[in-house]
Amino acid sequence: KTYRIGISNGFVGSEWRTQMLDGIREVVEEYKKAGTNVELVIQSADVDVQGQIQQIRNLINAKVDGIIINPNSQTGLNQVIREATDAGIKVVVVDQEVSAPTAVNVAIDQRAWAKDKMDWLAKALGGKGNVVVINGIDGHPANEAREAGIADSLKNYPNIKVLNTANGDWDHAKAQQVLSSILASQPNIDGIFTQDGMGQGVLRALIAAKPRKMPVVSGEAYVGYMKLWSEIKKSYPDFRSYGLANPPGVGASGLRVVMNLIQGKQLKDGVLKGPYNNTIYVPIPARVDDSTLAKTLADLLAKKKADTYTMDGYLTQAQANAYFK
Amino acid sequence: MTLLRRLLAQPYALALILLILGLVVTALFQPAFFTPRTFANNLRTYLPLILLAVGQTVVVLGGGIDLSLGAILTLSSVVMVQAFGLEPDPGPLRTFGGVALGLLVGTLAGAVNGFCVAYLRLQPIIATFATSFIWGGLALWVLPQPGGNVPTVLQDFVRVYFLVPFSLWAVLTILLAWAWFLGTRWARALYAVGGNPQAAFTSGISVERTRLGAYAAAGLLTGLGAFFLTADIATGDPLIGGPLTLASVVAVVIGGTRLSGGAGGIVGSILGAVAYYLLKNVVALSVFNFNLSPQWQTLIDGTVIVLALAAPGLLRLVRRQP
Amino acid sequence: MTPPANPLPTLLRTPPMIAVGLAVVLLLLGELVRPGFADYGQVTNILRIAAFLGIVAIGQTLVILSGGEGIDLSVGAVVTLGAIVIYRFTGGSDALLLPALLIALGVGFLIGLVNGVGIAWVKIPPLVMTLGMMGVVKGLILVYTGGRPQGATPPVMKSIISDPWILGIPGDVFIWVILGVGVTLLLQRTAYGKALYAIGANRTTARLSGVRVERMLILTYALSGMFSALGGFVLLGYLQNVFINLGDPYTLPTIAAVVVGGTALAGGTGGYAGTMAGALVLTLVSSLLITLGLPEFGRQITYGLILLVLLAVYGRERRLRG
Amino acid sequence: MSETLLLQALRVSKRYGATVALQEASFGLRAGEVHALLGANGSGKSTLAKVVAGAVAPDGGEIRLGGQAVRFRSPLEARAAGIAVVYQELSLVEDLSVQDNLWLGHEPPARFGRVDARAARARTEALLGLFEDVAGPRFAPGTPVGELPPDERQLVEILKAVSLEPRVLVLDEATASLDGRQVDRLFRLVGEWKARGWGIVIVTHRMEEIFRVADRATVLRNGQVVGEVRIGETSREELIGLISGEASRALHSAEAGALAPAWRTSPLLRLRVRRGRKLRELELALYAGEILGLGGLHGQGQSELLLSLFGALPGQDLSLWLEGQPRRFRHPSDAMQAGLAYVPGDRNREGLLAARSILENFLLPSWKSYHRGPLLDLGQARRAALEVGEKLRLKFGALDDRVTSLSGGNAQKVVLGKWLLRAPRVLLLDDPTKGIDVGAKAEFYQLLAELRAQGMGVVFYSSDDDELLSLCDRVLVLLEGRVAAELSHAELTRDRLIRASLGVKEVVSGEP
Ligand SMILES: Nc1ncnc2c1ncn2[C@@H]1O[C@H](COP(=O)(O)OP(=O)(O)OP(=O)(O)O)[C@@H](O)[C@H]1O
Ligand SMILES: Nc1ncnc2c1ncn2[C@@H]1O[C@H](COP(=O)(O)OP(=O)(O)OP(=O)(O)O)[C@@H](O)[C@H]1O
Ligand SMILES: [Mg+2]
Ligand SMILES: [Mg+2]
Repeated sequence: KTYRIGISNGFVGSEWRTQMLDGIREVVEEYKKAGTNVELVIQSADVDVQGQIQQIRNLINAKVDGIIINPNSQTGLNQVIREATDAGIKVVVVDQEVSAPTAVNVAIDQRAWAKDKMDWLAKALGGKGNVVVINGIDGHPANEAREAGIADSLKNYPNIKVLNTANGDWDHAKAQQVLSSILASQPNIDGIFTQDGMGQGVLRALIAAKPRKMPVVSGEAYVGYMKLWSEIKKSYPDFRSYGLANPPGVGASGLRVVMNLIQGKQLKDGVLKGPYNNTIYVPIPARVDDSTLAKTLADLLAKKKADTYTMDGYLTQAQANAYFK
Repeated sequence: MTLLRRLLAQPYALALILLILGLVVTALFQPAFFTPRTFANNLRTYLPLILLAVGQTVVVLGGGIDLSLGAILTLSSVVMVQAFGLEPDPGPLRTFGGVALGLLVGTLAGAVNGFCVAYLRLQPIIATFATSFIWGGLALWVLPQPGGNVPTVLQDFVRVYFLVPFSLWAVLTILLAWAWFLGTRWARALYAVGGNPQAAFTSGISVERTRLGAYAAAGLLTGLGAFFLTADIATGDPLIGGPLTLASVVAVVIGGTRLSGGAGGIVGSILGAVAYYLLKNVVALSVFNFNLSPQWQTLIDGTVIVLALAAPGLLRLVRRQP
Repeated sequence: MTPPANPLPTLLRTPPMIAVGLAVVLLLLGELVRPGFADYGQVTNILRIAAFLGIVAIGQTLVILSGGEGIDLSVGAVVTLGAIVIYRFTGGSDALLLPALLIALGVGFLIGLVNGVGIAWVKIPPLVMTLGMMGVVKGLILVYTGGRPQGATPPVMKSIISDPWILGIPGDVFIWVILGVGVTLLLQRTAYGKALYAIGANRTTARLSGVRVERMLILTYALSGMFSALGGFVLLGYLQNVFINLGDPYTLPTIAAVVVGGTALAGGTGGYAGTMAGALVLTLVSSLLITLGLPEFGRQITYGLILLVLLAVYGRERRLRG
Repeated sequence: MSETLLLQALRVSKRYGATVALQEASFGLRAGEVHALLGANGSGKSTLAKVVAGAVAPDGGEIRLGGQAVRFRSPLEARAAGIAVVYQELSLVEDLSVQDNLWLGHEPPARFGRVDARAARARTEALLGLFEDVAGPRFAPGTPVGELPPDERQLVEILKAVSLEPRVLVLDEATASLDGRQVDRLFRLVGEWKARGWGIVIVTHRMEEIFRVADRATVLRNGQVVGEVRIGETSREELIGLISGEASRALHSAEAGALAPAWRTSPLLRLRVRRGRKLRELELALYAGEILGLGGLHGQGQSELLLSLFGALPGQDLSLWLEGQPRRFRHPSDAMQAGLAYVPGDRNREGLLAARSILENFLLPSWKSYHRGPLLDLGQARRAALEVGEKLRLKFGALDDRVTSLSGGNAQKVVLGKWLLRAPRVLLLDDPTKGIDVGAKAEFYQLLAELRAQGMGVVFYSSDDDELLSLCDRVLVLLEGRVAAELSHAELTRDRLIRASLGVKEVVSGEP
């Protein structure tokens, strides 16, 4: 039997999304080698919520067995997801969590992810200092979860003072400009927390500002970021940074989960967590810090990864099976 | 034959053709599209844009444009969600009060836009761009992150059928209201103000009040759109409306309404909104039917939309040279 | 007729001067609330950020001056495309920068040319033509990059654009000023500029006085595309990095900058000096809002309100009653 | 005489910036009289009319209606008080039908906010009936106003005011684009309205019209009232003296037909139309040093003929020779390069860049000749503009002032002057003296004579028969897109002109 898996990707054009689709294709090949035929039906374009609803309806009409969605809204797709599951289609939502009760979300725990990063930053500052936070887009679920994670962490570090929180819209240019403005009027910044997709803008703003002492930056796990990071280390040897992967491989992990669901396996009790109790939190696969920077970067460059490549990883079949009875 | 000819002479002829084209191609690629359930579901998805496009049409007819309708939709939607509260059945007061409050907020936001344009005489494009920040900011303040709940009565309400799906009734109601409106003095004032504000002024029409009314009506229609959207997705999202703004302008233009005001109507915009979605869908379907790389979809999409927008002009070029 | 007794006050009352005055007030206000806001470093920083907006707004200024509801919503997408073309084509090689820049400018010019043809010949309203083109260009970018913008920034771009030339002022500010002088000369002291104002003021008169209106329009939109691509070049020098939505945040603010600078959206009056001042004012406002550390919703609402006030100060339309 | 006046304007003032449009201007209108407002261009007639109509807020002064002081905050209030105005700039919405335009703002109401379409229709037809036989077949309730020719639009505008059944009717140059028969009809109706007790204010520059309909006249000069006269007790000369402030001078100073017929040998410009918009088979030859008049009723193809000559109406089937060489003008700039110049009939819509300066309006067609290197030599351009301004006796503040700061007649001089900068060989004029006061007209005629003496060829359409009679060396009378008659200067009489216009065969001397 050939399994047909629909993919609804509501935004294209970032390396992250391309990596996500590549990961899914890799796992498809893996299934094929193991004798399970999987056919992908990809709907991938820059669309709004209505457009994505249409994409998913097309997949329902194409009578796929399962659908993997990277959603454009946390709540806007609930109705169409219900249509899909009513039609007997298994729906897995990756990267971000949706509230639809009949879907299974496969994502990293964004809140824990942000707490991990802020914890690292606080420790690197010895538990005290002035910090600037550059967030993504207000009102966006991942952003809200991450803000909560930051707050979780800061509860344990009362001497860390957040001087300013600004939004960089997950856009390097915006982040660079926003931070430039802050740097110009705030001379005493010890640390900077940034979400991913903005780290390079943050570093360039720092480079341009030429501070006497570089703040500690909790950054991102992109090749381009690591390049800049090692660059800065040349002139500021005690510059410290940290990158935590937000893996595009959640797509591939999602494929394994949806395949298991299609094959009739049942999730173990207690696997589903999260605000809507419908999320499988997959482990964060990779991180990089000052001690591992040189080697990590060398490895990635040896694989000819572009600046826009981010550190990645996805569930193995065994790991995926472990969620199921 | 004469009926056909008269139809083709209408400003919305093009939207109609595109719509039929979209339906035919969809029927070829995806017969399942026309099962009553899918069809009804799709119409419900289209309804918010249809309402926004109708609202945009009213503003455009009066010589303006409103780039904040998407933000108003969001604001109105999150206000409703917050008013409903979290219980699945909050009782009639909160349910209907919430809807009324959302509609009121939409209307007020539209009226503020109208005030800026009509009384402060700010240039519409840029003034409504500015107010879109205000409505968007307020929406974030009302509902900082997606969530909330919509009473089940309302969710069920937008899914009912009385022989035909609810959304069709909604559209029919709007068309009837429009037909009545066209016979009124306000309609003449609206078209006159859009066509030649100076002439309207010297004819004793209150240009300011007409413009204000147009914007407020657009706000109300957008509030209705917010209601349908909210009831459909059954929860709130403070970023949901944004992309609908420019789509509403595209729908209006495809529908044959003149962007500089004074000529056109909502029939075209309704057809235009549906045609807009159908065309996008046809492109999406072709991409996977012909195994094109998904990267092409955005390009083809964009090209199709440009051609649809160009079509009235091309048609005019052809018509003018006999 | 008696000549004005003292020419200085009238000069001070011109829109660019009002905007410059506003900029100074904002700067002082910032210094008052946040000491350090008016520091040399911060001022140069604001200048450089204003430079991007200002450079991208060159094309927007020309297009708006050309009248007929002229507007270019594709500037943001073309900025991105220009940056990506240079990024990919040079692959980081300084030697290839010049040809890459020329290619990028050429591509921008061509895209603008298509806009111009659609607007001048097919008579598509500029708003929707360029909106459609925005979609097409985004599609082109995706097809061109395959979803992975690979390449690198030539190191020399950093020294030209990001590094200070003299007095700690970065290169892009100088580039902006040079372009500003050039564009102002183009508008005030060339036959092109005179014809541009003429078609903006009255197309029929211009045509009957021998101006080739269609050609002028096509050329102007093409120039807008070219200047947008140039904006992409400068932005790339600052970011040294591309991504798919690079230019998007600039589209609507360029219009705001033009209007705040006193150029009427109706066309035919205004100039680039105003736009430069407008870009400065808008950048100052954003910067001030960031430094104040308001929550996002408050920032958005305040930005919207300030923009409205700026528009009310001198972006207003003529009264209907004399 | 303690008769209460129907309408009174008392010491009304209005300034636009530094310009004084009205300075304590007063006048009174009686019921059942036709009162003319006269004055040179920019003397404040339109502004006074607009103040009365509530369309312009005066800076000072008072309006009294039936002895009561009133304050109109909008045209709506003035209308409600029974004052209807036919504006100089038309106030019609082109996309709306004739009927919707007529009733705009005062539609007959039905229930639920709707318009009583049937009543509106019936009353529209009655109103259109007043002019039916002097208008074309498209002059009907359902026609979009944008599709009507200018004269019929003017009629709609008049009827729109009449539909209000006003007590006071103001006609601001309402006859400017009407032809003779339409004017006759209008004046007959004015007589009827007068008999019904309406007070009628009429603004016109045509002396002949004043003596036909007006009972009294108030003359404005520079915003001030300089005299009020009974028409029956005054003379043409006296009126002109009042208007211009000088003794009357010869109006038509070009000496038509004075040049030797030698120029007849080879035409400067020759045109043969086979078919075109509004034009049918037609031939035209223009000789150097000749003023060729185009006559006929309104809208017989005169404007189209001029536009065709100037390359501004593409898609016509015609051939054109300039000095014997076949030419093809695809765009006005082609014609311009070949030495033609065109002064349009509607200066606000086709002749001026309202938002730009006097300088830029002057130089629009000739910027390219002021290049010094890559940039323009503004100094040289300025000098050239000043020179032409002086030659035309232009009254202006500074070259950099907006062209809208000029009064109508002076603006018209700019429209003409911009072509003089290019020293054209052929001048095409589409009713260039419309709405220009007598003094300015005289200057214009003088200029025309000078240009002719320099060997320029002029094609001149005028809606004013007097101009054709006194200025032209030859007149082609157009009728339905054809030349109905060619009248040489010697043959030109008013009678012949009118007969030819109406298509009365007997005097036809040219080939149709
Ligand atoms: N908007 C304006 N700005 C500046 N000056 C103006 C404006 N409107 C009118 N004027 C000036 O006011 C004066 C009176 O103008 P008005 O148009 O009332 O005269 P008019 O008698 O109607 O002239 P015409 O014979 O041309 O119709 C003129 O000098 C004119 O230049
Ligand atoms: N209601 C109004 N609101 C704003 N501006 C007005 C109004 N009425 C007139 N104006 C201005 O005043 C100027 C002068 O117009 P007006 O009607 O007095 O005659 P004119 O154009 O000077 O004379 P003519 O048309 O006879 O040459 C107009 O161009 C316009 O700019
Ligand atoms: Mg006048
Ligand atoms: Mg006037």
